[in-house]
Amino acid sequence: MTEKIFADAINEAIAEEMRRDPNVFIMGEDIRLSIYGATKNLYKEFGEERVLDTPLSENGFFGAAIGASLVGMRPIVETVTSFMWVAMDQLISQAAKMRYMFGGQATLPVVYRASMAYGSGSAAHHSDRNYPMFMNMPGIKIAVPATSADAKGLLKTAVRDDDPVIIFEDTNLMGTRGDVTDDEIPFGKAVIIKEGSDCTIVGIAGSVKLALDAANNLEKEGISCEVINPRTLVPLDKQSILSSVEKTGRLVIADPAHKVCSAASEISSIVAEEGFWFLQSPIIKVASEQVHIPYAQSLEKLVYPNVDKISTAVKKTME
Amino acid sequence: MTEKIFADAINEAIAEEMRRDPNVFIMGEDIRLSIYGATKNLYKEFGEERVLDTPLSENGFFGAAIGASLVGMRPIVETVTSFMWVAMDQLISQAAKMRYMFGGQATLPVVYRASMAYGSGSAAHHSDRNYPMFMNMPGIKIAVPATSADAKGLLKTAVRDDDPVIIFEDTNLMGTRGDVTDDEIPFGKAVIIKEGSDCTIVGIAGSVKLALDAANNLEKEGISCEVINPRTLVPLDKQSILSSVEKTGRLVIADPAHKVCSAASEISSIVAEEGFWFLQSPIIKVASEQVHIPYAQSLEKLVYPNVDKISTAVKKTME
Amino acid sequence: MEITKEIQRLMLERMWTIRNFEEKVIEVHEAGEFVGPAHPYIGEEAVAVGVCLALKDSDYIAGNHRSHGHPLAKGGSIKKAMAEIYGRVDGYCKGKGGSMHLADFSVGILGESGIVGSSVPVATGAGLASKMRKKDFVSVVFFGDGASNQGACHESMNLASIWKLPVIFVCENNQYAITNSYENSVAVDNVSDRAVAYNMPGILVDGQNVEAMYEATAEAVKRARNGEGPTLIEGLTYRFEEHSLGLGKIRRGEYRDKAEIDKWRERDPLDIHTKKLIERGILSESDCKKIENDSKVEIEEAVNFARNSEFPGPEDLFEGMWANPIPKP
Amino acid sequence: MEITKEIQRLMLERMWTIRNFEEKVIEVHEAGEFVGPAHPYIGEEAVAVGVCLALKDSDYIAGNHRSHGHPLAKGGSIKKAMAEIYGRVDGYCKGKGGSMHLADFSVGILGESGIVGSSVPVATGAGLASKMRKKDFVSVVFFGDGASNQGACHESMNLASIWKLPVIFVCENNQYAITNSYENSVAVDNVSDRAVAYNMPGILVDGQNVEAMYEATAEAVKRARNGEGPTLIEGLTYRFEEHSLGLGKIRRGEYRDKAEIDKWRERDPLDIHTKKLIERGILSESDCKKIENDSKVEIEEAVNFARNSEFPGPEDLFEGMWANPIPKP
Ligand SMILES: Cc1ncc(C[n+]2csc(CCOP(=O)(O)OP(=O)(O)O)c2C)c(N)n1
Ligand SMILES: Cc1ncc(C[n+]2csc(CCOP(=O)(O)OP(=O)(O)O)c2C)c(N)n1
Ligand SMILES: [Mg+2]
Ligand SMILES: [Mg+2]
Repeated sequence: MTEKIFADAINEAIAEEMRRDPNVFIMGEDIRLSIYGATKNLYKEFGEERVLDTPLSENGFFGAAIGASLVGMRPIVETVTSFMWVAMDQLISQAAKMRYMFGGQATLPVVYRASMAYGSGSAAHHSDRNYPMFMNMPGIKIAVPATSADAKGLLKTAVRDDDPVIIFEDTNLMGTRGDVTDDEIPFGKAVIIKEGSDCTIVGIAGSVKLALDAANNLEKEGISCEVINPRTLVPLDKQSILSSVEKTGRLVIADPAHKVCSAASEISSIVAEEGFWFLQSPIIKVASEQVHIPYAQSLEKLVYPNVDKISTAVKKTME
Repeated sequence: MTEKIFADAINEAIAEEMRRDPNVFIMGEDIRLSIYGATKNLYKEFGEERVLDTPLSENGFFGAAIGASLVGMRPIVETVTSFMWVAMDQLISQAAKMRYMFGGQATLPVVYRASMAYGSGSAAHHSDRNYPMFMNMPGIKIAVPATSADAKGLLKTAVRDDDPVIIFEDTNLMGTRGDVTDDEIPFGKAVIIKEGSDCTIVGIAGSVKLALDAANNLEKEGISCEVINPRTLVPLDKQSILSSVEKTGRLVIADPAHKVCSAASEISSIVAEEGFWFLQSPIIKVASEQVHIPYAQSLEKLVYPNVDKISTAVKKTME
Repeated sequence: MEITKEIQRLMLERMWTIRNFEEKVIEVHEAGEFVGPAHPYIGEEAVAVGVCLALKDSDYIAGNHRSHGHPLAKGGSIKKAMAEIYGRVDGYCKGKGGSMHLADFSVGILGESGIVGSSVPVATGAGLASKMRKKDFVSVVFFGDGASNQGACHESMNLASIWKLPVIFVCENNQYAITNSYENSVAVDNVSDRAVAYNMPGILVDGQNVEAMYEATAEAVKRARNGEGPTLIEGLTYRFEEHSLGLGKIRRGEYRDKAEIDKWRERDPLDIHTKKLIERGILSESDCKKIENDSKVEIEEAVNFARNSEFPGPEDLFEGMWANPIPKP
Repeated sequence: MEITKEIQRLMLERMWTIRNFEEKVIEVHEAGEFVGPAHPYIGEEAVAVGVCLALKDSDYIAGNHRSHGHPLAKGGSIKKAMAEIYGRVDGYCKGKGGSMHLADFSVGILGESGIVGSSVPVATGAGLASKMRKKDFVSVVFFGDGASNQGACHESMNLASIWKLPVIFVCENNQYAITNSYENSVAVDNVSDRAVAYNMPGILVDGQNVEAMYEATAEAVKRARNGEGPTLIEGLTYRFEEHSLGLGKIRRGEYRDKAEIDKWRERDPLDIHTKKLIERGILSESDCKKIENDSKVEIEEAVNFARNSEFPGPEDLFEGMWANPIPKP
């Protein structure tokens, strides 16, 4: 167990996987000089053949990664959520659909690392938190690391998994610290990061920490929250969430995505169907306002879940 | 009031709007010869300047429609849901985001008509029902006509609306008949197509008819269902749904989209939050299985909502 | 370039396989034996056959919605192709894919894509893997004149060129994208003229001449295996039938002159090649007839195989979704 | 081509506006006066200014993330530009857009796009509207060498060509996309060489020479207004600063030689043009100095305007989302 900042945990996972398996390589824009911070020193260690700086052709190189994965490579692609729009065809028509469409013949061990750079004035074009869209379309596994340990362990699992995976990396976490281990973290296993009895809070990516902070504050007011980090959204460990709600009877979901058709919507709908009889009060979604991300900090801060909004929601479930 | 088949209702709306306003034009692939059935005779009446057959460059021409709409035109773009993936950047980065990003300066009266051709062996690449993804991203209005009247009236409203609109046209309805009027149908007003007292069924697009059939069958068994056609998903008339659930205490949502992060998920989550105290039993989603659309008819028919699945769900809410 | 007699003969065989396969598909579709779209390759056989016979089994191909010719030319199983179109468990894709998604990974067929242009980046990536793994396989992608206007083609050709990948871009220019003509949609005289924009050779070939297609491909393959990078080959061809089954009845003739169709039908790739083989004394007329007939028998067997194969059942629905399965949501 | 003295002078003025604007933005960013990325246009001023001065107010432009030069060159309000970067209500976009999304529709600026390549189809569509409405306005889009590898450019150039749209594609080739060099990413010697693939003129211009940019644009504008279709103009240029503010401190020099930077700094577009004006006797040295200083005063006023403008408040959050508003979900 060593303490690492989130970005370095990612870096370490990539380096370890590249050392372990010569078929693993990484491609993306400006990764040799690591302008997004997680690919430091890889070029030095692995050279130009395994660390590819790509032209600005996301549809082209996202697809090239798919093709390479089909015939034996295990590519890691670095990108930003907002650059996925230009490459949606390769992500959806090929990465997500190909295996099934070909009756299971195709195996595509490709990993996309997409950073979600919201919260610091990047405005509407650079602040997407678009994992709910990929949840809607079957075929891609989705990881949402919330800690350094998640960042490292989920990435290692992703590289070894034979299915396409997108890891949504919350840049608000990039500088946070936490213990990491060398182990893979299994997909589809949520982790209860704080136990409690009054209300369950499911947090997603950067909202896990907000949920924990809210829970810690509420504890002082005598409200006991259980905080769950699902770690992956596909597969989603719905059992852990249902069991927690069975215990607490209440549910708040904190999700940085836009609130309509969000991960929060999905989790709410699962509990409204399968955990209905456990519920003692309405399920509350604390997700981003249904508006684009404004540039001005005075506005941007109003959009996302925060500790206050989560605490208020929990209290509302207790009324 | 005249009876029209769905495809002709669309055709009539386009022609009427093009006659009314010289800035309305239509573009798409193979529309002059109307291979998808809804653009018959337009070329003859309006000529090559207003009926544009485009190359296979969806990102290019979807974007060109946006640009044209910015400077005074009102384009109608014909496409198929599955061809939207290659054009997602223009739909999301430009159509959805532009107005807000530019502080309200941009006005984009562009309409995309996207046909959802599922259910007849088109397989994974040609069967998308992807409106939930566009619900997640603010900025585009979304219509889901369920009858000939909807098809005509919602399209007329869309053309006159100053915001971008996507109309998801369910090809399973193309040959169905129904009365149409000359009136626009307002966005954000659901219609109760059958009143009932035991359970509310919200249907979407082609599932409205399935919901109605289920309700009619259930009536014979003494179960009284209220069937709601929301007509638009953005804006969504949540008040009509909540009022209905207040009356019935039960809710089933029939949605042809993939069930995770579906429109059904969203509606369920709204009711679980805002209508919780009305509910007497779990909310059930009857949506498509979380699998790609298989080619074989023996498999494909298992995927979507159908009358049986809806009836079973309603009965389950009554247990 | 010397083309062996064996290959000259194989060219005819494979072209007959495709021709007869397609005729049969049209026939059984009309009889309602399967549901779903299918896009006949009749008239264009020389393109896929010329290209694929210049490849090794270890080379890869990927294609598009006009999808039967490519795998059959590459040597994929005829029976499995037919069974797939019938939506049966013994199809290439166990009935999950259908006509537009034929794929036989066992002989290097990375699959056909229903979304136009979408397999171009994928094939480019197979070329990237070849280079990275220091293998000598090449990767070929077939796409239409319509597809050439997709951004995916542009991006992929540029990538293949800067990275000098062993990729061959084969544009099957049949001069129409459904009802839209080449002139109405492509801004340049020949698709192959676009190769200069990517600093790669662009070769315009008579797509009705299977040997010309073979030679151009063999040359491109040599360059590719030598590490000299990609090539764009344009086969100028014509589809003799309508764009797709079903559409035929509605649209026949409304966007193509009868005269134009007739002119092209006179340039039937099978006739052209048959004539050469006979002239050269490689095969007799009756040898050729036998090839045609043997192929018909084989296709008949394939149809019977398909008809006798099972439909997939409910237990198959989720099969093949995941390599490392996850619980059903 | 004769360029009037007035325009020659205006060229210098606009270039100084941009230069001083950018210097100020760097200064106040370092002082922490605003949060968010910004991409300085220093070194490339001649491109936007040469292009925009060849346009009328009724012509449209669209641009990219390197976004301050285009609107300032087109005559957009300097104060509103600065206020937008400060995230204030008096900005072009009321603080919603910020540096990467400057847009002033009142003077034909359809907006800058943070997504690389994404405004190219949009500008093409403005050209389509010009043709459809039989107006004589032209539409110009600025994009980088990096952007030229986006599929959107390919598709748009093809569309503009087949439809003969009055669109001018201006590639600002500053030879890098962040840290990735032109050689590593574009397969052809010059971006303008790609014009042949779309059957349109492709003109390579010295992007440090504002008059050359003006002339090439004027020529393209003439063609466009005459219904002769689009032109691709490549301005060969260089950014003197780092890719974006913030990034500067980390990456300076690691991918570009100092020698290369120095060589290009010697070709400062403002110096080049100033020298010409003095040589031609159009302006004296002190006239030029005055232009520089007046511009500094104007920028100072703009900063004060921005500083004194309000931040948007909670009531503004949903403003501007919809033209025909809908209830909050
Ligand atoms: C992205 C996309 N757009 C549109 C279609 C519908 N479509 C299928 S085939 C086709 C024409 C393709 O033309 P071309 O590439 O020349 O191939 P051809 O059919 O002529 O062999 C079209 C428009 C599609 N499948 N995918
Ligand atoms: C689609 C997309 N991919 C990546 C980026 C990140 N990015 C922003 S600017 C840039 C470089 C652009 O290079 P170029 O087009 O040459 O313009 P320049 O910055 O040199 O003016 C990159 C990679 C982006 N904004 N959009
Ligand atoms: Mg074609
Ligand atoms: Mg550049």
